[in-house]
Amino acid sequence: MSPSNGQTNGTPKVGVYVCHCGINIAGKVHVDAVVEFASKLPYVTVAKEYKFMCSDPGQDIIAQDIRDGKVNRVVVASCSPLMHEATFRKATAAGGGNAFMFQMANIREHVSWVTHDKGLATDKAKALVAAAVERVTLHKPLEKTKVPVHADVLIVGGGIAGIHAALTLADSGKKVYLVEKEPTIGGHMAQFDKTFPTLDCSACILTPKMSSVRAHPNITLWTYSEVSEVSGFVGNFKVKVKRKPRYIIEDLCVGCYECIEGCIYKEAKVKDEFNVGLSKRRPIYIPFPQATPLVAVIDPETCIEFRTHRCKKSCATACERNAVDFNQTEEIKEIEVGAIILATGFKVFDAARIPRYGYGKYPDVYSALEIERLVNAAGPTGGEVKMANGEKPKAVGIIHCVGSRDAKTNKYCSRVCCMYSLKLAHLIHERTDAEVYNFYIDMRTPGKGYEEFYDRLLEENVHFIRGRVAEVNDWAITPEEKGKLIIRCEDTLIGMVRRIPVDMVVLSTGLEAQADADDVRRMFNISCSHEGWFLERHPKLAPVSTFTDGVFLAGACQGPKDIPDSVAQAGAAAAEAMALIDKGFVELEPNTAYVQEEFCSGCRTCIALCPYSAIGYNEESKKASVNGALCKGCGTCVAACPSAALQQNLFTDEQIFREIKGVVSYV
Amino acid sequence: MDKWREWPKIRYESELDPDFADQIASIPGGEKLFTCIQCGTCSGMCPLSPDMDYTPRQIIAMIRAGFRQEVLSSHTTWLCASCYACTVECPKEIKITEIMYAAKRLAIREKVHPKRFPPSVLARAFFSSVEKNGRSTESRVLIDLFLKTNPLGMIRQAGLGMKLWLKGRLGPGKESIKRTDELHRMLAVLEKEHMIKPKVKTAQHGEAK
Amino acid sequence: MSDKNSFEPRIVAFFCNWCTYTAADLAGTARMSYAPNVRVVRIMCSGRLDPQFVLAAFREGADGVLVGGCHPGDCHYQEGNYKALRRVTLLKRLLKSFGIEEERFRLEWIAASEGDKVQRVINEMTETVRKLGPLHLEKPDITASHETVKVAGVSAGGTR
Amino acid sequence: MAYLYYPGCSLKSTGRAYEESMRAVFAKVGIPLEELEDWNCCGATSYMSVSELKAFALSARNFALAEKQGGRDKTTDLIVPCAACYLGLSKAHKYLDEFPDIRSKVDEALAAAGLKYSNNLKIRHPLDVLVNDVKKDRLAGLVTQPLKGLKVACYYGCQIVRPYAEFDDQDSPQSMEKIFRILGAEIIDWPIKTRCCGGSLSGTVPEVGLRLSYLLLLEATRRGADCIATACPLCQFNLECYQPKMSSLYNEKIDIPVLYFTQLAGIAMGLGEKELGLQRLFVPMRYTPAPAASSGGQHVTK
Repeated sequence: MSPSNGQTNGTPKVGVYVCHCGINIAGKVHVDAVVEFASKLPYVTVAKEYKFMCSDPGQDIIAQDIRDGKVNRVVVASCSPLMHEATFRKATAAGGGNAFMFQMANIREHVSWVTHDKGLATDKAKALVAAAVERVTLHKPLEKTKVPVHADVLIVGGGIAGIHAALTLADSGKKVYLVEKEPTIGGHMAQFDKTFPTLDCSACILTPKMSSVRAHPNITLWTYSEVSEVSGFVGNFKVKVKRKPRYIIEDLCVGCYECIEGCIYKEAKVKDEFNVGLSKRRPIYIPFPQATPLVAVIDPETCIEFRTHRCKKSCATACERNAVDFNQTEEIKEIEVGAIILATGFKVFDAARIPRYGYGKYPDVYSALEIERLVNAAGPTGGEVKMANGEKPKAVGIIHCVGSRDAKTNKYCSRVCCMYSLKLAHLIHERTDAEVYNFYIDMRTPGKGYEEFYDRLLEENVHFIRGRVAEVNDWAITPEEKGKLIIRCEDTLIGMVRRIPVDMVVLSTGLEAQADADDVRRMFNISCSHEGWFLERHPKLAPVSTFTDGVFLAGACQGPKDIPDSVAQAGAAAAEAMALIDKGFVELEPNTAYVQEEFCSGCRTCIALCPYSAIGYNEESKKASVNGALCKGCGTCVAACPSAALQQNLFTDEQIFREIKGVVSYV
Repeated sequence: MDKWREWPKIRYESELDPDFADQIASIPGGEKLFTCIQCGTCSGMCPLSPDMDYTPRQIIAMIRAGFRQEVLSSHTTWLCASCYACTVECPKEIKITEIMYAAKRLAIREKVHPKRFPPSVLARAFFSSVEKNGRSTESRVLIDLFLKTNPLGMIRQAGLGMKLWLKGRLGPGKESIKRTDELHRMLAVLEKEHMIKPKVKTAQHGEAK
Repeated sequence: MSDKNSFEPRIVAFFCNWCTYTAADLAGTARMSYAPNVRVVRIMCSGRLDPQFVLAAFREGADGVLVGGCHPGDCHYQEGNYKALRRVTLLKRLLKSFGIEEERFRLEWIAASEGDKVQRVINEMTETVRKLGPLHLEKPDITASHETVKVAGVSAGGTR
Repeated sequence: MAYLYYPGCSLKSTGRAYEESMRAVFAKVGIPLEELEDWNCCGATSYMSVSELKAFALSARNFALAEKQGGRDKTTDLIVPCAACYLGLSKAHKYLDEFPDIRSKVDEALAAAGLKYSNNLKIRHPLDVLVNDVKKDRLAGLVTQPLKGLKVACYYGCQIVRPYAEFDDQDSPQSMEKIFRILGAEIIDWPIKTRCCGGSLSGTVPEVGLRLSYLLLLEATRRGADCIATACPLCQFNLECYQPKMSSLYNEKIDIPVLYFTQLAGIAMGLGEKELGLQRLFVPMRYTPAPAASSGGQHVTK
């Protein structure tokens, strides 16, 4: 369908509205000069300036001029179209015009905010306005197409963010697919002992939510699974989920541990992931007692049967319900969803990357996550903080900013380490009565009740030394240092170097993007920041949206975040998904391609180019034809058409030529 | 010790030099100086910070704040053994060792360095020996150093010198390259060139072109 | 001819909506100051870049043309940027034959998060073109019809 | 493959044994060393404290001479054993590459002497060459008297690994360890092998400089090392020659041989005392290696 036969509203009458944006634009651009310039451009009948065009009165100016018949095409010179294009299209429509008889000139992000010289900025603004005016005279009325939205939601990642988003949506009646790559949901939060600043037990507040997920009739939980393919678009995503074989029939397993007891390995020999390697598990295992689902899993990397095919399979014999199935294979599930929430979380910084802190070299140098397991009553030591030799430490050093605020590893602040270091300082001090030293660069405790928690630690006589630790080693100089780990650092508040002998060192490792973040973002067609965090659509105003409509973000996959923030963001993402679904339809930008049949030679060049198979070939007419519902509006086919028969709405060749002329030939 | 009298711990802005940081930062790659977060990694890594009048971190802070006189006349820069431990571990990639060098050179240029402090004497003795001969003769540089700083010390060191000589580790002769004229022509070209930009307000020193 | 020192080049940029245009917005939000010589025409995808647009820009008086798209593998429309790359490569050859220096036409992959790269590339490009001086077209053929260019193979329709 | 060799001032005087042993060992592994003709001071440390630009010019003269001598048609490898020279030359190499302003001024100076430098040069440390250019098997094949039972503390000091060297890890270098393992020695692990020895401060401000060397020697001794291997003439000098002074200053007997890594390697290869300059040591090496076939070395306890 070609809209080229729509009404053109007779002779173009262009209204140009230049926004001051307070001083954001007016401070760097002579707005009056731009208006004066615009008033002389072809077809311009109205040229005005206003302090804030996006305000109601600002929008009314446009609508009124259209109503008064002064204007039938609108140019607003203000901010980026990604910011307010929708606003001004609405204003244009409100005056009775077609929303697409509108063009924006970006004189804020692309001019006033990036240009030093006011005269040059004004010239550039004029050029952009001229281009918009040139182009808008060729605009034609268009209509958005409405497409119905699928009501189900996919959530990727079963940590606290994914869990909270899933429950919120499920409680509102939406059907949710929750996909988690590990054998259980729970994420990092399940590994923590206490949560700051309230010190409530992490498992106690998390596990009820995990069971609710399992029990919720609206949630389909697929653990040990990964999304393998995503296609479609907002409201209509088609997703393939790969369910890895866990070699246990999930519906039959009741989590009785009989199979694990029955394993041919009488001694656990495999590093236990949940306890970050501080304990061992068997090849058949349940990650932890509250794992959800409480279903065993066999790790084929270490299971004898998979390695030699000669195991007597005592686990299978032990299972009364015959749930062990060595022949299980990978399964692909295909689902359709309207919205997707990514809650894929973070990865802990590998402390071995900073060798001068001795991680991996000295057994009593721990990462923070290891200490979380050590202080946990359900952890490998039953909650006792012990050194490698089994003794209680008398002095413990906690080193902040390991893998954060460092040009060689990660430049950013990981946001949560100061607070969790305080928490661990408290717990270690409480369990061992040891002297605890915190080595920090800056204490960052902004958050409800956080500063108060810092105060509490100060009162508990935990030491705070402002200085980034230079090195940790076993080089003793004085007799007291013998057999200890020595922390060398400048106490910057005193201006002297100190050597502090301790028994145990805790490295407050930062948060990093997941190793596969790049693959994941490609799959979901979203962007990443330099560091690998998923990029939100707008850092302030669209913090859970992405540049791909219908894909939302929750939790630490978007950037380091603590539990309260992750949960809040998960709620926000759920609400955004709900708003999309409850509306029932999406309106698609009418920037689709169309064929002008009279010019089409039937060469079929375009057909192979379309990544969405939106172009068909009519054998009878020997012409190409575009399926508007499939076309996403990239325009690749248009650029390639040898006879210019293909055109793109809102981006026709002529419109772009005029825009080029506009930007170059006036100023 | 009446040391406390020498350190009134207050500085008026009028006593500070607002251009000092810019000047030091004008060395290649020096602009990172401004990103210092005062974490103290440099001082912690430095094997000599216990002996310095200001720790390396403090030197950076003082440069930023414009403590020109204190920095240029400090012993810290001359105690820097140039081991680069600070530089490689700085989380902001500040070239601290190079900043120490810059401060030393500036101090010599402005003649405010600690003149009797042996490391600064050695540097100048070494420098003039190389300028002249293209190589340094270790024995002669050392004799020069002791004559200028601690003539008595030389007697104490004489034993070591003798031992070295006996082991064939100290030649009596003067080391020199053959084509000294070639070298002198080269160095003459750079006589008036400096990498640190001159102080804005006192550009009449005419050190740079 | 204008004095080379006071010459302010005019450069037309075609930025894809999803990566490079967004990155330019980000540069703005972060107030990264850069040369005012580049004027951006937004297209949805660098794959929309018709070689005609580049020729038109030079014809209308641009001294340089910059194209910005998503990094390889990151295209919002899967692989439009690869199509752009093919066209740009061929187009460069054609421009040479028109007497247009290669440096006047540049393709850059700039992701949405790379505001600093927008700043750097625009500053570099402006200085490069400033050094080259104003563009003087030797051959008027650049105004050739749509067909000529397509026949020259630049549109590279069949490139997949 | 031929290498050019830049001795630097120290290897002609206090570090003479370094030159002797390096030449002997490199000849044994089949790497001929050709000394750079009319080389001049590298411009390091002390010189750089007075004028950096001139320091670069000094380095550049060496580069220009090296390229001429090494042949302009190929990249010349310039072997620099002294740590200070290695750093000074590496720094100049990098700065001349990265900072056009410096380069143009230095080029101007070179031109005044009719010289030209065209970036066709690599700065190499002998340690780097021995570990990365010589095959492990070749080295092992040359061992006639394995250093069995000898506990070696490898000491790198600062400027070989920081900040420009790329051949080894800055925090925990392993090149010397690799060599000595091949030579059959036992390695003493210690966390301060890249800590500064005090450099020229041992001479200028002994109360500061000597303490640094003393702490190193004390720790190596405490960890049971029989000797310390170094790769820098100043480190060797500081650690060895001041031992009597330290013993009286800190009231703790310090007595441990400090050798160049090339001397130790030479011992394992069966080279003679004179060839390796062992007679120049202040603290004699008290170790008699056993022939390859036998079970172990004769270790004379102190």
